[in-house]
Amino acid sequence: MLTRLLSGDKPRSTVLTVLLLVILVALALAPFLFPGVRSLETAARICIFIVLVASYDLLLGYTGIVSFAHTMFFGLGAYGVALSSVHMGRGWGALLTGTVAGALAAAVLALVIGLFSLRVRAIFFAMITLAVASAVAVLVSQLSGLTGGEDGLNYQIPRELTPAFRLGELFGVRVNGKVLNYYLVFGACLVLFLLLLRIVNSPFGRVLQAIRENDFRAEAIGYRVVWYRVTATCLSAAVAAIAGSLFAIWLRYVGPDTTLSFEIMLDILLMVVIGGMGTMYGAVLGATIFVLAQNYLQSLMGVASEATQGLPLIPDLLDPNRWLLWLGVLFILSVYFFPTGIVGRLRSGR
Amino acid sequence: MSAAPDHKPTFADLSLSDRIGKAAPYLLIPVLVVLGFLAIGSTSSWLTLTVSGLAMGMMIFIMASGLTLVFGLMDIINFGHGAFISVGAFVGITVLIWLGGWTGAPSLVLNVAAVLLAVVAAMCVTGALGWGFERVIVRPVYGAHLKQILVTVGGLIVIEQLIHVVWGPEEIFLNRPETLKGAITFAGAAIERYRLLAVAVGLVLFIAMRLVLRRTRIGLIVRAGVQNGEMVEALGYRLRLVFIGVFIAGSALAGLGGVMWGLYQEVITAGMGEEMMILVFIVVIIGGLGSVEGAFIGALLVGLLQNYIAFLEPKLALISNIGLMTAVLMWRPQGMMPVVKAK
Amino acid sequence: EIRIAHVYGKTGALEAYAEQSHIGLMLGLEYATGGTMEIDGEPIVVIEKDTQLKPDVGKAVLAEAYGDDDAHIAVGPVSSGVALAMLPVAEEYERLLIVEPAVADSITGANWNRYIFRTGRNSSQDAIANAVALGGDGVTVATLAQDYAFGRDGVAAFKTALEATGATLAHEEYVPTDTTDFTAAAERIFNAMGDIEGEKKLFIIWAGGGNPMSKINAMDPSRFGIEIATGGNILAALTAYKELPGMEGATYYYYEIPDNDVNDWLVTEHMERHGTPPDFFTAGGMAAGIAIVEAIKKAGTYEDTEALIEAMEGMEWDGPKGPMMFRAEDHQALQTMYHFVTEVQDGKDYGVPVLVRELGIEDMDIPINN
Amino acid sequence: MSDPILTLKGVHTDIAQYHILQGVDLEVPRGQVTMLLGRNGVGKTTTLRTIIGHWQAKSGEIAFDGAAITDIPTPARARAGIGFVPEDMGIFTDLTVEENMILAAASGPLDKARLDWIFAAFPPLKTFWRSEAGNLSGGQKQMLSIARAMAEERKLYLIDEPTKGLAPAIVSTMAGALRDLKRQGASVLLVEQNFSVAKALGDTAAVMDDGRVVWTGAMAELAASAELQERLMGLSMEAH
Amino acid sequence: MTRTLLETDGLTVRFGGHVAVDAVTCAFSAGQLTAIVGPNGAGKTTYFNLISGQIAATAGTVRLMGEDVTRTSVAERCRKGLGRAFQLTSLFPDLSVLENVRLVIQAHQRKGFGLFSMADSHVELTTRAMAVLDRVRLDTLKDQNVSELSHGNQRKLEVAMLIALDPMVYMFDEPTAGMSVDEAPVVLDLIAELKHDTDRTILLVEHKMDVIRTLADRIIVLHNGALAADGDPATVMASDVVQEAYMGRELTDV
Ligand SMILES: Nc1ncnc2c1ncn2[C@@H]1O[C@H](COP(=O)(O)OP(=O)(O)OP(=O)(O)O)[C@@H](O)[C@H]1O
Ligand SMILES: Nc1ncnc2c1ncn2[C@@H]1O[C@H](COP(=O)(O)OP(=O)(O)OP(=O)(O)O)[C@@H](O)[C@H]1O
Ligand SMILES: [Mg+2]
Ligand SMILES: [Mg+2]
Repeated sequence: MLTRLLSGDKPRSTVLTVLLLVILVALALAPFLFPGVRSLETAARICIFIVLVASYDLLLGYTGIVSFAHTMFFGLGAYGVALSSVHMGRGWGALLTGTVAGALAAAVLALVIGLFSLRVRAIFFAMITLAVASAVAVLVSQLSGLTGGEDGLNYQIPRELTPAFRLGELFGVRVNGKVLNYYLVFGACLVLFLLLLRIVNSPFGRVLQAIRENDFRAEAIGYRVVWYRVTATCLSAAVAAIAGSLFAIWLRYVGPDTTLSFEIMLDILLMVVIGGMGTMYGAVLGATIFVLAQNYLQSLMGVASEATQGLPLIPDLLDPNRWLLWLGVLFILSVYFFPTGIVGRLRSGR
Repeated sequence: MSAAPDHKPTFADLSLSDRIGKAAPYLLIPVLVVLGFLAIGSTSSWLTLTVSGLAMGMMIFIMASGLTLVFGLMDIINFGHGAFISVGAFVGITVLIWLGGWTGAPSLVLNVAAVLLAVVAAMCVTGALGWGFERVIVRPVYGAHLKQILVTVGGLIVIEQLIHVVWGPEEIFLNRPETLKGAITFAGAAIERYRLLAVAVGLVLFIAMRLVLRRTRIGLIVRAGVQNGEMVEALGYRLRLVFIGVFIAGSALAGLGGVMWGLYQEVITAGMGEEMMILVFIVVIIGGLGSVEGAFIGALLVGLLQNYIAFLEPKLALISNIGLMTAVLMWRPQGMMPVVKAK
Repeated sequence: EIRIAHVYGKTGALEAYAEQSHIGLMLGLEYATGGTMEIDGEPIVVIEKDTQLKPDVGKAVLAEAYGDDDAHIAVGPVSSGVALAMLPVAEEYERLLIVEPAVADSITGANWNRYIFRTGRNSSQDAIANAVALGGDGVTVATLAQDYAFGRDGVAAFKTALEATGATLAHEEYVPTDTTDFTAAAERIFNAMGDIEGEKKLFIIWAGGGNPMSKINAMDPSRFGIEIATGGNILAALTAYKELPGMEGATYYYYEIPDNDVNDWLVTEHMERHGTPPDFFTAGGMAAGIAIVEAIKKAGTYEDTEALIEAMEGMEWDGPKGPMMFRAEDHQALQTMYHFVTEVQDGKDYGVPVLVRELGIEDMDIPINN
Repeated sequence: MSDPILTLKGVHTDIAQYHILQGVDLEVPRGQVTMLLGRNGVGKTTTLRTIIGHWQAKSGEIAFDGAAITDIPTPARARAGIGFVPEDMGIFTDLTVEENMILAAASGPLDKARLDWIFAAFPPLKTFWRSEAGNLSGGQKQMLSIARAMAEERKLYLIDEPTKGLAPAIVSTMAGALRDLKRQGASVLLVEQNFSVAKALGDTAAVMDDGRVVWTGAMAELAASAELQERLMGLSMEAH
Repeated sequence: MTRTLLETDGLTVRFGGHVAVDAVTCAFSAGQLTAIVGPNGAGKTTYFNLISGQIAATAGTVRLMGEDVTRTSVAERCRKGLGRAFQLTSLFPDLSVLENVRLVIQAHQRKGFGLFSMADSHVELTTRAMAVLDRVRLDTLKDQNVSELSHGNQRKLEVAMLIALDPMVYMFDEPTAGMSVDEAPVVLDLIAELKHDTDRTILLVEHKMDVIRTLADRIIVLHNGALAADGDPATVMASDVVQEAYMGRELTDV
């Protein structure tokens, strides 16, 4: 049963199993284990990024396609929900319409880009996605009447999902709409993740790996490589869009900086690589660690800086305002120490 | 030893289109200039736009030249290049501010000498930085593009932050040396003096790079080394040294680009290089990886097209570069005159 | 204890502005409490939160400030995009958010809610002040702005106010936000303005890097009799003004201009503690700090948000920029602006804005848009 | 007899976690062609790669021309006078044939006379001198790989399965070229699966099995003894 | 007469000015093993590439079982029954030996787009793959990563993948190059076995004369891209073109 749920792709390392379980439990019980606005925010973000990163890994790790447009798909989903909520008014119907429309739009756009450019070299696809993504970003900023431009959109979601909706107390924690919202995000993400896990372990997933390894031979044994690549791109885009919709539902705000920026694209890349490319579990670890670092590095540094007060230079470097410096160092070190990602490291037992 | 039996494959004549194909990229620039003239109509505007577009192209080329070596030839996606541009600008501008006496004097000789000193200082610092960068950051990830993107972005962030630590978070505004200010006007067209300097520097650099890459084996060693480093070593070359050398050269050129760009912008920020990275990548890619000529033509095309389009239809200026890239890649997926095949 | 959260982009591209803003806020609190940092015996605690210039982070840390840290009043942020994302949070937690120095009109316009006050100027105020400063009968103006909502709104506000002065707007030029080469834009403007008779001005509305002024000036607009004009800026950016002596515009602050006690105190203290004169955003931060203390004193409470809102609507107070007032309708602070002309002065390596005339609150007609 | 040009003593090599060479002892006499034979996967290629330095020997000693080279890097080994033709040919596919050859002559410009000699053995290289090496046919690539090693005078040539994919006519000119090398005083260590080539060219032979050299002796002796062949390489008469 | 499975008609390709395959017209019928010989660079591999679709013809047609496939893609031709092994080994390096073969069988059975089933639940694929590995004696290495195989074993796997594909037209490009003297017979025996199936046709590029002598029913000679000779082995081998251009002198004569 469990094997079927995991599609036969077991963690294959005790430490990894333990880590995954810890993450699962922590996320599942986050509202009760870590009460507080900040921690719930972090937990939801982890859930969403796990799915986003996993969907990117389907493309990058499994199919060997480098795309810089993943945030664009993410954004499509987010703007889908935002626009439908703005125009249809607050309601569940708006959320559903927005999500479905966003996912469809993402898949169609991916189809077009893919058919257009996946026949040629990898770098061509990478550059085209970069071009399309920046064109979309420009468009969003230009169509400010519709999209709110640089400023983004604020909108309302069903009351049941906001803190105003109170349900009483459980284990000493006030359960409100926000908690419900969290569980919506968590549940959807869990399902999406398991779905992705199944896809990569299906016959289709194996073909993707073959294509990654040697597309020339894959074609020669009868796989129509372009179709597979395009399908993978569409799937990955649709899942990213759904992740975007969840993000929009959670945040109740979308803007270019939160969904479309190149910075997020780099974050996704880093999460994939830290976690380990070509394994879905890598996405879980990568996203969790990175989001935690992003959220708590600064506070941590504040503490460290206090603690080292009096020493020369060190408190300056540990100044919370220099957290980006350490994030950069983290980028470098993680690639250094986890060349095959954390999962690769754990699996090889070293 | 016996001679092998004769073997004479059949050769037919090359078709005309094959022959034109080789020269086509060179023709693009005159074609574009003529099209620009037809579309713009006013001679003085056209002249202003063309000269300043070419000069802008030269500045872009100066910044891209280092990347042609590092990304085009060595196949390293180095986002740190952006940080080197910034560092180059900061070092160069600092030197220029020290030499306030020279830059403030209305003497071309003193002004250019000050700029030269600034350039030398910037290139030394960025070259040294490049050396450290290669040793610490890039070396473990040769051949792995994604990891290169990540570590070098890490490096980029770190260097930018260090710029903040050293020079403070404020942007630095400056004034150009006296004789490089203002414009020369003739035939109703105004051409900034500084752009003329940029044209000179760009041309010298272009010729120098072509000579070095044509006359020495370095280009060959690097290209071969990227494909099969083991074999290059088995032929007796110390590939590591060559790679480090080329990387340092690329970084130093980024420093040069930084000084030139900083002087053009007259305001420098830690993020200024990063902002140019996409454009610079586009130039190298449409030029064709590893090709100095390609990057040169690509940069000029970008410069000209940007100006023409911004004049004719400002709305489209936003996507002129991206449109150019897409068009070139549809025409030649490997870029205009690739030396190295893209993967 | 009174908990004030300063939620602003400490890290990221606008780090320099953020630092000024924080110094200003602290000085404002200090000044208004007479150095005690207490109001009626209650100590003030300032909590700092970093938005990293990201709207989603801004939202999260503001919620954290209200929810986890139980802040009574929040101040910030630097960037308009972040500010807009933060507005609903204030509403959700029913706590005050004093926006400083984000400028987007819609903060106190379309996206406003009643928990939002703004001590900073909005972009209409800037544009209108400049229109009032530049306009006049027989003057022809062209604008150069960035091609996005901020730039277009600014020009629209500028245009309306300009027409009231009798001047005409001959040409609007928009260029992409990241433009570095202004040759084409300048050519277009020259072509549009070249044949017009009379006084000709080119007004530049620009946010962020790019420095279009020097570049256009290098193309010698005086050939066509065109003068460049623009608003005020931070001290560092005034370096670029040095090449343009005689240039006119309107600004909300330059430390030598406002003539009042608060500013005198600010300049002295700032010189003493930091060795430099106070800048654009220092003044803004200080105005916010003073407003908070005044409001709490006036309301007599810091916990009852409703009482605070009531106290603040229509409240008048003195800041370093001069007298200020929260308009009751949209909670936007109205303030004095200054028409300046640039001068090159010995010992200053930047172009110094020198006061031409003060534009009082009543001189500018700032529309209410919420 | 003079001292051997190359000696391996108890060389062990690991590839990742696998222990591939398990104590190789081997001598290559000066001025001779030494055949390195054995079944697929016994470690012949690994031995050559260890000699040139592409795999680092974990223990043991490698001496070349009287000096230990165990710990020096590959380029230094090459410059000491070792030429290498790898099993996968190691062609620089993006470069032209000419550029491949220019690189092969590491110490100076290409020698005209030597080039003519190479062209005589491998005429297609002349025909396709300016073509991209990646577009050559399989056999032509093999020729280029050998030609590269011969572009300069070397003391020792390590050649891994040079005849695979070569037409018989070229095999014989190649054999001639190797004899020329020998005549010039060079030594050759040659891995070869084609037994008739081995028979025709080899002076001495070493047979490997399971990461060790299990037999050494004169090539003639091995060629003459069906029993030896059967025992060492699983060669049966009828397969041949 | 037996059925013609594959025909080429005036098949030509030019690279720039170089005519690598020059108007080759030839038919291959079921139950036959045709050896293609010729000097290096004669155009044998290029001829294969044209047939299997890796490169596009400048002129001429390729017909597979009567159907014109000149414009169809590589994958399409493969699905129609054209199987190809490569001269320069082309495998999926980071996957296991078993997975390499299993992917071929999965392609053959058109199961590639199974999105929601578990790959490992398709037991029949594994069983068949193991059977093929058994035949080439790679079964003991089934879990090895392909990149870790020695050259000889990679060559064997290359052949195994073609056999797993079970095509109507087999095309082998120097299958035994680099295989040791004791291993080559395993592969050659396999090819001999394939000949028993009289529905299929086999094309074999090979430089080893003894192999050709034992296996071929027919030999065609390519020289400078053109068809220089075609006929039964004895006649062709004796012809002048072959002797001169191809064989040179026997090694032992030198
Ligand atoms: N990169 C590698 N990683 C792991 N194992 C390897 C690697 N390369 C080779 N091996 C293993 O080392 C052993 C020896 O390989 P080697 O290539 O030296 O054999 P060989 O004698 O040259 O065989 P062949 O005649 O087939 O070329 C083989 O068992 C092979 O599987
Ligand atoms: N893509 C290509 N571009 C240019 N020339 C090519 C290309 N492919 C092959 N050639 C040329 O075509 C000729 C025929 O090559 P091919 O690979 O068919 O030879 P072959 O008969 O298989 O030889 P071998 O026995 O050496 O494998 C060669 O001279 C080669 O250089
Ligand atoms: Mg071998
Ligand atoms: Mg061939």
